[in-house]
Formats: sequence, structure tokens, C-alpha cells
Amino acid sequence: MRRTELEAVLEARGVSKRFPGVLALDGVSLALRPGEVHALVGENGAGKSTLIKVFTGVYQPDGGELRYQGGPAAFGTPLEAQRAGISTIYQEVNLVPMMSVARNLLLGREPRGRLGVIDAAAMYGEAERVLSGYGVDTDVRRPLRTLGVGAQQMVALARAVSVDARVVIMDEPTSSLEPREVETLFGVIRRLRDSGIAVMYVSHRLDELYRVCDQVTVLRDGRLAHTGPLAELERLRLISLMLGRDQNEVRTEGLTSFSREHAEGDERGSGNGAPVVEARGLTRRHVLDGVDVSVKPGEVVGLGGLLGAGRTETAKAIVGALPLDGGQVLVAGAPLRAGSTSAAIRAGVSLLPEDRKAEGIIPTLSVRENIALAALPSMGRAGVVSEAKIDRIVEIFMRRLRIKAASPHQLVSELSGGNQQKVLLARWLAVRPKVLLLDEPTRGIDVGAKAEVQALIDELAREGLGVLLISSDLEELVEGADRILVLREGAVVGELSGDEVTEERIMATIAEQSDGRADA
Amino acid sequence: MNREQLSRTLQQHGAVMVLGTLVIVGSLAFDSFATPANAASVVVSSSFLAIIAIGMTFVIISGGIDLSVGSLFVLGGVLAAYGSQYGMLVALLLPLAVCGVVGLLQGLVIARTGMAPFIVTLAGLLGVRGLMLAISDEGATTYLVKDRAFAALGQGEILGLSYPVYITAVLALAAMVLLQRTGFGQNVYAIGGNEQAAALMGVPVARTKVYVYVMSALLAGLAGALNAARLSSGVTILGIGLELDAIAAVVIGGTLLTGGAGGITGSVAGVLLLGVIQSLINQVGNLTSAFQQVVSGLFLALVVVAQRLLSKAQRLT
Amino acid sequence: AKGEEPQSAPAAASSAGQQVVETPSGTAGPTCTLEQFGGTKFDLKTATVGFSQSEKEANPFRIAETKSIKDEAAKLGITDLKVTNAQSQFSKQITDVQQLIAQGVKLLVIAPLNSDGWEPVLQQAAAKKIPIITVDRKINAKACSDYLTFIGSDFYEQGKRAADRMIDALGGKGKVAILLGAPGNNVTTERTNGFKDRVKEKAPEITISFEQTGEFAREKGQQVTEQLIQSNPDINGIYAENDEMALGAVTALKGAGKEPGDIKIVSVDGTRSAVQGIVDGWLHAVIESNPRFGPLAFETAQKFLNGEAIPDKVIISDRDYDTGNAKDSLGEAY
Amino acid sequence: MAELTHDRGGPRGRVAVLKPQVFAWVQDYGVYAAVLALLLFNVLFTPHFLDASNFRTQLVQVTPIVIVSLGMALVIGTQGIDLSVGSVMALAAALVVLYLGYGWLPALVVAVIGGAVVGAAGGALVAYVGVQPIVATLALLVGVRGLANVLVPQLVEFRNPDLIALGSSSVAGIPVIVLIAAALTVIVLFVVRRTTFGRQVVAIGGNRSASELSGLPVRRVLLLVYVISGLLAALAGVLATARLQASDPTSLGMFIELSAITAVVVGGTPLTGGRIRVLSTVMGALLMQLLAATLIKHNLPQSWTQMVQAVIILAAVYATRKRETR
Ligand SMILES: Nc1ncnc2c1ncn2[C@@H]1O[C@H](COP(=O)(O)OP(=O)(O)OP(=O)(O)O)[C@@H](O)[C@H]1O
Ligand SMILES: Nc1ncnc2c1ncn2[C@@H]1O[C@H](COP(=O)(O)OP(=O)(O)OP(=O)(O)O)[C@@H](O)[C@H]1O
Ligand SMILES: [Mg+2]
Ligand SMILES: [Mg+2]
Repeated sequence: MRRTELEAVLEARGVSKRFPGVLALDGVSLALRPGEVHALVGENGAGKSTLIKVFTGVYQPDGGELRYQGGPAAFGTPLEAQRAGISTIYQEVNLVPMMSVARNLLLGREPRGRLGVIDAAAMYGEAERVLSGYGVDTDVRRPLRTLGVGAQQMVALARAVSVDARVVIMDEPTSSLEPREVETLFGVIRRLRDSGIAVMYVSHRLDELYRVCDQVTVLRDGRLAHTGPLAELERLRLISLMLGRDQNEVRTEGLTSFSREHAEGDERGSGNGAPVVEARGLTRRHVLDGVDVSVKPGEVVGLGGLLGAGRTETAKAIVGALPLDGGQVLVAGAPLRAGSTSAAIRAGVSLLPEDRKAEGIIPTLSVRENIALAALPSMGRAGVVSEAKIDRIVEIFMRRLRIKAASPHQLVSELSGGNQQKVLLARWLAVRPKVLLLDEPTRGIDVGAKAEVQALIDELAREGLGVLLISSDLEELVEGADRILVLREGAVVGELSGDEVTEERIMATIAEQSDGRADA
Repeated sequence: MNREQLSRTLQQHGAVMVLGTLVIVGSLAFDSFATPANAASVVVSSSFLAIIAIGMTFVIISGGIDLSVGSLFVLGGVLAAYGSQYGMLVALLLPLAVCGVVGLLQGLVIARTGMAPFIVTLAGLLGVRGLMLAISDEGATTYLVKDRAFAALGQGEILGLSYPVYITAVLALAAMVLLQRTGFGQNVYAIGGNEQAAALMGVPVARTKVYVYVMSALLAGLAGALNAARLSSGVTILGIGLELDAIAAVVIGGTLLTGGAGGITGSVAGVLLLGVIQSLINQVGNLTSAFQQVVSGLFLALVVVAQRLLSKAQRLT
Repeated sequence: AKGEEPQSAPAAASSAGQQVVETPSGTAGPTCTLEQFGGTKFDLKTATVGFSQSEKEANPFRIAETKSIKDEAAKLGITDLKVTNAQSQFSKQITDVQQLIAQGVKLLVIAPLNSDGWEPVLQQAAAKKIPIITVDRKINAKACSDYLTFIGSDFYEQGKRAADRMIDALGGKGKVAILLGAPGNNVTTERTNGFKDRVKEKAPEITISFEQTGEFAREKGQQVTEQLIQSNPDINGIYAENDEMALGAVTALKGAGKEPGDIKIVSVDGTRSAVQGIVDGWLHAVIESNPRFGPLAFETAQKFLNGEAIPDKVIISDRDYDTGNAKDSLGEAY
Repeated sequence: MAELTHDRGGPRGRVAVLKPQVFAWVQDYGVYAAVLALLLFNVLFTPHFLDASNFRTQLVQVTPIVIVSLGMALVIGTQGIDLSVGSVMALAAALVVLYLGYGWLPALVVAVIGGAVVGAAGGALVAYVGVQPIVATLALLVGVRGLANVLVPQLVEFRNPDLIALGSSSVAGIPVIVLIAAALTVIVLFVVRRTTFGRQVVAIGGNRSASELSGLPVRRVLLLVYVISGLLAALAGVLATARLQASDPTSLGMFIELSAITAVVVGGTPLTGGRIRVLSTVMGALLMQLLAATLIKHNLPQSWTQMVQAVIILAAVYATRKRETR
């Protein structure tokens, strides 16, 4: 029996959802069958997350019908959906940062001891056992927030999958995972599929889709653009469906982002000139161990390494957002005042943070205010801002980065994740930095936007901007960076440049260094 | 790792440590401070605030705040004294029922409309005091507790400590278990830590909030009733500013006002801290009322800063 | 700092404004002796004595009251006087007194914030046989067993006397507004009831058309009066339950362009500013409530320790001020 | 807007589009509507309400609350709260009479500096030590009132004609203190809308760590916000003192922090920070003032007054609430 003939376990029929100013979903239908892995793709803001939230009772649809296990369904709250057997990992890591790892993992189904009271010892044991199955080895008593984003994502994953579920929905689960963790995840997904569970999978990483998914649904501007078996759809066609553009157009524009010639380094200033920023011996107990980094004008330096290797910490240390035990940062030869982000920004060093929600956007402000935020001091005179100047900057960057918003005055929290990321990029470009530290700049960004962002990085580098690029996407790192530093446990364990910059070499450097312990 | 655990304990028990220091300093400085009688008076008079602080701890951990407790405290006392003419049971149940309903209303409004707890319970503070004035003839009528059994609940003693102290201890223990070892407690932490995430993780957010406010109101009413039993009357001028004392105690105890972290031990220590500060000021004996206020303000600031520095020490590892 | 030059007011003579007992002691009502009380004699000079004040020493009444107690103790050579202040929080006052007991006081002088709710304190004091003298407000309990005696004014009586003055001023008819004290306070209740009962009894043609709380504070009295005269321009008299509110009312009347005497104001307390208000013509009369309890309290205590019989309540005779005597009495007002 | 003009879905469709807009309108301008409703009620049922003197009374009485609320709105915009404002008013009242011998202007300057110092103390505790605003300012609430009472232990009447004139004179029929409050409102409005500082305040309230990473001088801004709140509260204290013609540190400004917070919240500024609505805050203060006046004028007993206030606060905030939780 072919899968498609099985009756759908979860189904949307002509579902619509309107937000003030946007029709986020417009008559979308989608059927999810037991034992299939169903990809849901589309550009940023296409409505993927919205559709998922409609399925799981976060939003109520304005029109259309939901069906679950053959009957009509309407979940008033996520709890109802979860009780009914729909388990979800949402796009933004949605756990409780201050609670311990174990309590997050087992919230709602903690092991009980006598008198129905939670058995703490059993809970910690259970949590350790479950998490080690996902390759997370950590003290489960510590607050979740002390873990890196990737580890948090694995906890969320473990939490969702370990519930008895008929449907598992994953909204961009891999965006913050390392290759090794992605493998673990795929193993889990295959296990789920084989036991007859329906999996819905959202990702902007197309390779992944082809590796695990059977079916695909493409959304474009809130409408259904295509649905069918994935294998029958070649990559280029898929992309053109997502972007709503002609295949040929897509082909000529190309998918990759970084123009090849820079990798050879003839146009960029790699190798010559004095470093614009130079960090020496950055040290912080338990986190960084004497990291040296330098970036020259027009150079893109990549930082590679596994989860928790200290890449984010390195970047934060350079802009003074992390108190240090030792080390020094020099900009154009002059030492930066320690611990002052504003001094770093004034000197021309800016960081695009990894955690968009917690450290990036100001949710209560509009797109416009968010873009202008860092550049405010230069946007007026005597502390009075010039609205006209702001308008001009905002205009330029909204156009240049193709930020999709109803208007500059829309709240940034209402934008899709990808567009929020572009807003942040715009904020940093507006201060005209000499060096830009990008921590996972393309996480959660659709192919189109990703290409745009990458092209932009490229262009900026060519104009003489120094870039420190942190990315878990090895392909991006390899194509984007002129030189790559590999970190492990807070120390630089290798440097690759020129021809050495390949995915294999990075993997090898990480592996060769950690071999001794990785398998122990 | 060891260091980390040590400093984590330090932070969690910062209030306990400051309390210990203060008691030692007090005993060295004043002869009549560390006497059993004085200790008993501090403990007994703190017990009513402690009961309120327990409820407040739940509310604050859940990310909310409850300003109505002072008014509920006085309402509970007036109702208990009024009810005591019909016997012990009514004296206890009447305040609990009325305060419970107030808590339920506040909880429902907060949970269902998403209005800020601060403002909803501020309205509660006003409304409940109005209600209390309405049933006591604008505060002119003080009902007396006639029922001996009920009065004994507030006045009876074991080992020199009156019953309310033991009741408080039992409530504190129960609250600790509830907070640390039950699903409800976990839900309270979860919605305080990240309400959206908690909702997505399947925590019944609205219901948990309602419970929390009902609990806080019930405990405030209970404290009021016990106090009425102790005073043998439903005094109508009580409880003004009590909510701030309770909040201060909870926050000094290490519970974050932003929600998501904290505990009962700290709150109880915070209440005792306030009591000890007051007692120390009384020991000095001849400060003018204005100076007393300056000193307690300074003390409060010092304690909060000390507590804060202890908790910062943990962050650094 | 440099403030304004102080107003030239006649300095109070040291013996001026002493309290006078109304009912000559020992005639009416039950009495109490050391033997009946069950206590033992001690020397007042060397004993620890506790005084529990209810409100901050921030208004003339409380300042004068605390000062009088402290001064008299110093005069008598009582070295160990412990003073606490409940800052208007009743629970704190209970704790304060308990802690005074814990500190081993032999005699307690209490200015209670509230009449009810003293059960725990009375029990502890009774167990240790500590005599309690309550001043200015009563405690609702049994004299001689729960506490020794009460020294103070009769607030109900004050209300009645204020009513008499108001009736005089208005000639028995008109519209009167009351500025109430803090809600829930015995003083408020009794001064209100005394006033209303008397008006009902003697001048049924006076209507009380407005009563709002001014919380015993000047600013509140001013604000309420501003609202009042704006929406009730036909009001003839204002009864303020303390001087502060009356003075606030005066400021409001001035601001509204009224002349002295347009609206008759009667108030209770007898502070110097209020008496000056009479001199200036803004206030009609002030009923005194004398706060100088020190001499009478310690005298009573000494008599008690000497074995004399003490009456269950010592009501002091309060005077009143009006246009006739205000100017001359300014020095005696507190 | 665009949808309205393009709507061809007949009446039902129009209603569906209109409804959210009505909600949005109520959210933004609910306070104004409530003030209007209350005015209407009074015009109909309160004698002598339309007299000019009545409006003057209401405006004069609301002035201190408005001024304090302006500072409070800034503080709340940073996700903070300032409980010390009432005590700062008392301190200002004390300082102003202590220094009145030098003339009213120097005395006013000293008082306002005193307020700024208290604000700086609170701001330093919040910004540099990291104490939670509610407790930091609670300690000040207790201590500063005590300090005010130490300085001036009892109510002091003064005769300085200039200071009295400040409290009671009018220009073109409008009381001077009302003009001052109006001017301050305009200034704060300008600061919030048009200055870098104003933007930084809301940004910090919206997301503190993002603001830090964006190079904002977070601590300095926080400190300054509390200083401004202290300054404004002190100024309110001086004006209230001038009006009372006496310095009363014991009871001046008691519980005004709650009135100010209520005004801010009723005006639609969320306690979670990240947003400041200046004019609505003033409206919120006016609403509460009108409400209190209405209840007094109709001679309701205290019990009723408090219960009605509770209901009105709830109703007003319900109308202006944002549909998000927290
Ligand atoms: N709460 C909201 N209020 C208003 N508009 C919203 C809201 N949530 C989403 N939208 C809008 O709905 C559209 C769909 O957003 P959605 O988050 O579903 O996109 P997505 O496909 O998940 O994008 P991404 O790949 O970037 O995550 C976007 O235009 C977004 O701006
Ligand atoms: N398994 C773990 N055990 C202990 N600490 C961990 C672990 N995982 C992450 N951390 C924490 O993460 C910090 C380093 O993470 P950081 O975010 O700098 O790494 P990263 O290389 O940027 O990884 P990511 O891919 O998550 O961005 C460490 O200091 C440590 O506190
Ligand atoms: Mg999405
Ligand atoms: Mg990282």
C-alpha cells in the first residue's frame, strides 16, 4: 500500500489566518499521514510557523477546518494538542531558561515517589539517561540557560520526542545543531517514522530535506504552492516554487552566495595590511583559554568548532560584552577599553548576536527603531534625533536587505524570524563598522535571503570590511571564509587557510584534536 | 564544580546568612536581645507576615505580584471576629471563603485578560479595604472574638511559642514540598521563567495562575484570622503597607521579582530579617521615630545590597 | 541650613497647659490598689520603664505627648526609660510592647493606636504583674486586672462640645460639613458620634450635608474642602476633627477668596497654630485635647506604688479656646 | 487603512475589518474616552460642575500627581518602578523650608538637588549594583521619609510671599503650577519622542541585553532615569508645599507612588517596559483625579469610594490592555 493512500492523521483544509495587516495563511490545505516525514518549506514569512501554530492550538484559524485522526479537531491550547498526541518543537527554543535541565526535560511528567511527590533523584537519573541518548553530557541540575543554544535545542528535541505522540512537528530543529547532532536527530526521525509516527519537518537547509523527507509542501506568501512526494521534485524546481520565480532565473542568479573568486583571495585584502582588530590571549575561566584572533580589512575569518567550543564567547569577548580574566583587544593598534560594548562599537567593532530573541531584537519597538538603535548617536545633533536621517537610513537598508514588513512602523516582533535577522544586520550596517562579528548570521534564514545575506557579506568584505564569521553551516564557512580558526574547549586548535579551507579539513581538525576523548 | 555549588548555596541562602550575622551582632551589642522572651516576640510577631510571604513567594515566582494581601489580611481578621460569634468553624471558614473568592476573581482577571497583576491587585487592595470598611461601619465597629476555642488558636502556647508559629512552620514545610516536589510547583516556576514557553510545553498557564492568586489570598485571610484570634478582636486599622513588607521579605529572601526563581526558606528568612531589624531598633530604645525610619531604610538597603553581592558571586563562575 | 525667622510667639510658660483632672480622684467609680492588682512595690527611679508611642512624633500632639513623658521621667530621675514608636502600625505596637516586656520593664505607659486587640500584651503583662497606664486612648479591657488605669480625654465629650460651639456659631440652623479623621480610628468614631448626637439633640435644624475623610492631615483637609466649597457653596460651617484639617480648610477658603468668618470652623486639639487661627478670625472655636500626660502618668504610678487607691479612669478636663480667650492663651497652647 | 478603502465584502466584511480597528482605537485612546465619559456624568449630575473654579481646582489638585507620573512613566518604561517618589516629595518639602531663609529660589534649587541625589542613590542601586527596582526604592521610601522627618520633625508654616505666590497665583486665569506641569509634560514628551535618550530608555525597557550589545550606555541611562524621577518628584513636593503654605514632611506625598503608577498604567504604558505614553499618562492622572472629585462631591463614604475606584481602574486598564500576556 502506498503511503499516500493511508488516511491522514492530521489535516488542514483551506485554513486561513489573518494578523493585523497580513494574511499569513490563505486557504492552505495539507495532509500528514502516519509514517511519513513531511517537509514544509517556504521563504521567510511564508507562513510555516503560523501553520504549525494553528495545528497546535497556539492560534485559532480564521477560516477552514482542522482534522485529526479522521474527525474535526479544534485545539484551544497547546496543552490540548499535546494531550491529544501532537508534540512540537517550536522555532524559537521554547524552554524555561532558569529551570534546571532535568526539570525542563521532564516538566509535566516527573517521576513520582511515595505520596505522589516528585522523586528528585529519579528525575535527575532519568534526565541524564535520556539526554545521553542525544549526545548531551551535562550536569542536569544546572539551569538550562547555562547551556549553549545547540544543547538547549537538543533538550527541546528530547522533550518533544519522549512524549507518546502520533504526530511530531519540528520547526527548524537543525538551525542551531552541529553536524554530529544533526545525524543524531535524523536517527531519531527515522526511528519515529518506522514506528508509524507522522513527522512534519521545517527547514531551510534543502540538503537535509532530501535526506529524510518523503513528502513536501511548499508555501508561498501564505498560499499553498505545491504539495507532493519530494523525490519527484528536483532541487532547482523546489527553489523556484519557494521563491515564485522562473527556474532559469534561479539558475542564472545562482544559489551560493559567495562569489568563488574571493575564496582565492585576489580581490580581498586577505594577507596584506595590518589587522584592523586583534585579540590577544583572551582568557576566561572554564570558557576561553588564551584565544588569539586577528582580522584584516576585507578579510573574512571563519570560526569553526563544535557546540560549546567557545566561538560565541570569543566574539562576545572581542566586543567587550563578556568580562575577561585576561587578554586584550586592539583595534587598529590601540587597545580597547575592557568591558565596554559602546567603546567597541565606537571603535568600529560590532557583533551580530547569536540569540536573536534574547539579545537582538527589541520586541516592543518598530522595525525602524530597531534598525536605528545602535546608530542613534550619529542620527542627530545635541541628543535630538533627526527623523529624516533615520528615515533615510531605514529606507536604504530595508530596500538593500529586502526586509519584508508591512511598513517601517510595524513591530519587529511581528516579523518572521528571517526578516528579524535582516533587521539586526541592518542595525549593524547602519553604524558602518570596520569589523563585523557575525554569530550564525544565516540561522533560520530561507535560501533566498541566505544568499542575499551571504552576497552582502561578500560585498562588504570587498569594500574593506573585516568579518569574523561564526557558522555551524560548514558549507557556508568554507565558501565564505578566507581563513578558518578551529576552536575546541575555548582554545584555538588549528588554523586553515588557502587551499586547506575545505569541509573535510575542518572536520579532520576537530576530529583529530578531540579523538582522544570523543570516543572515550 | 564544587566552588560553583558552594556559591549557588551561598546565593540561595544569602538571606539566612545575613540573618545569622545580624543575630550574632545583635546578641553581642545588646544584653536583652538574645533572650528567649525577645526571640519569642520576634518569632511570634513574624509568623503572620511569614504566612503572607509564603503565598507571596508563589505569586512572585510565577512572575506576578499581589498587592491585595494587606487588605485581605485586615478583611480576614474582621470576618473572623465577626464569624466567631457563630463558633470556631465559621470564624475560620468565613474569612477563608471570602478571601478565596477575592483571590479567585483576581486570578481569573489576571489569567484571562492578561492585565498586569500589579494593577489588578492594586484594585484589589482598594476594593477589599472598601469592603472591609463597608462591613465594619466605616471602620467604627470592632467585632470582638467571643469564642474561646477560636481565641485559643491564636493565643495558646507550647514551649513559650504560640500556636501561629507552629501553624506557620507547618505551612512553610507544606509550601516547600508543593513548590519543589509537585507538578503544580514546577508549573509555577515554569510560567514565571518563561510564560510563552511554559504554555507551549503544555503547562496550564491560566489555571496555575488562578491557583497561585487563590492561594495567596487564602493565606492572607488565614493570617488575618489567626491574628484576630490572637488579638481577640477584628481590628480595622491593620495591614496598611503590609504588602510592601511581604514583597520586601520575599525579594530579600532571594526570589526574583521577574519570576522563575526563588524559594520558601529565603522568604521566611527575609521575614525574620525584617523582624530582627525592628527588634534591634527597639533595643536602642531612645531613637526618635524619624531616626528609626532612617535606620530601617538603611538596614533594608544594606541587606539588599549584601544579598545581591552574594548572588553576583555565583554569576562569576 | 537657614530657615525663616521663627514667628514671634509668646514662649510657653513651663507650667502652662498642665493637665487638670476632671473627676477628683477617689470619689466615683471603682478604684485599684497595689494589693488588689497583686503587684509588688518597686522604686520608680531605678526601674526600667517603657513608653509605647503609637504615631510618629510629627504632629504637635504626639510631639508634646512624648516630650512630656520624657521630660517628666528625667525630672523624676527615672534613668531607664525605653521609648518605642509604632509608626501608626498597630501590629508593630503590639510587638513593640511585647519587646519592652521582654526587656524587663516594670511599668508600661502606652498611648494605644487602637482600643481593641490588646489581648496578647495584656496576658503577658498580667503574667508578670506589670502595671499598664494607657494615655490618651482607652484600652477595652478590665481596669485593675488587665491594666491599671486610663488617663485621657473623653473624645465623645469633645465631639459634643464642638457641636455646642457650632450650634452657637450658626444660631441653631444651617448646613455643616464634617472633615473626618482617619477611617477606623476610635478617635474619629467618637468625635463624630459625639458631634452628631449633640446636633440631633439640640439643633435639629442643622443638617450635616457632607462628611469626608481628611485623614487628620492638613493637605487632605485642604483638598477635600476645595471640592466641598466648590460643589456646596451654601455650606455654613465646617467641623474638623483635628486642627490640622481645620488649617487645611482655612488655606482652601483663602484660596477660594472667602473672608474670615464666612464659614464657621470648629475643630479639636488646641495646637498653637489653631489658636492663632482663632485670633486671626478664621477659626470659630477649638476644643482642647491635652497631650501633656507625663506628670499625671508618673504621679499616678507613684501613688499606686505607695499603696494609694487609683481610680479606674482619670479623665482630664480639657479647656476650649474661642475669640474671648485665644489671644491670652496662645502661650499655653502646644 | 488601505483595507478599508478596498473592502468590497459588504457590511459583514466591513464590520470584520472595522472591529479590530475599534479595539485598537480603544486601546490607544481609551483613557481619553473614559475622561470624557466622567466629565459628561458630572455635567449631568454634579451641581456647579461647569464653573471655571471647579476646573481650576481639579487641575491644581492633580498637578503633583501629573509631575510625579511623568518621572514614573520614564522609570516604568525601563521596566523599573520608583516607590520612593512620595518620600522624595516629603524631603523636598523639608529642604525647602530649611533653606527658605536664603530666598525661595535657592531653597527650591536645594530641594530639587536633594531629590536628584535620592534618585541617583536609587538609580545606582538599580543600575550598578543590580538590585531590583522595587526593593531598592522601597528602602528609599522608608529611609528618605525618615530623613525628611529628622530634618523637619513637624509641620512648619512659612510666610515667604514668593513661595506662597508660586502656589496660589495665576497667569491669564491659569494657576502657575498648572502651567509648570504643562510645560514639564511638553518637555518629557519631547524627550521621549525626539531625543536619543528617550529612544534609549524605551530600548532598554524592551530588551536590556540587546541594548547592551547595541552599545547603549545602559547603566548611565538607567541612573539618569531615576535621577529625573527624583527631580520631578522633588519639584512636585515643592509645588505642593507652596500650595499648602506649610511644609508637612510627615504626610506630604503619602501613597502618591500608587496614584502615579496607576496613572501611568491606566494611560496604557505597560509595566513590562519598552513603551512610554506621556500624554495618556497625564490623562490617566486626570481620570483618577476626576474620579476622586466625583466621589467626594457626591459625598460617598470611604468604603464606597475605594470600591468604585477599584472597579474603574480595572475597567480602564481592561480597555487599554495589550492583548499579549504579561
Ligand atoms: N503575531 C503576529 N502578528 C502579526 N503578524 C504576524 C505574527 N506572527 C506572524 N506574523 C506574520 O505572518 C507571516 C508568516 O510568518 P511565519 O512566522 O509563519 O513565517 P515562517 O514561514 O515561519 O518564516 P521563517 O522561515 O522566517 O520562520 C509573516 O508575514 C509575519 O510577519
Ligand atoms: N555540554 C556542556 N557542558 C558544559 N558547558 C557547556 C556545555 N555546552 C555548552 N556549555 C557552555 O557553553 C559555553 C560555550 O558556548 P558557546 O556558545 O561559546 O559555544 P559556541 O561554539 O558558540 O557554540 P554554539 O554553537 O552553541 O554557538 C561554555 O562556556 C559553557 O558554559
Ligand atoms: Mg518560522
Ligand atoms: Mg555560539
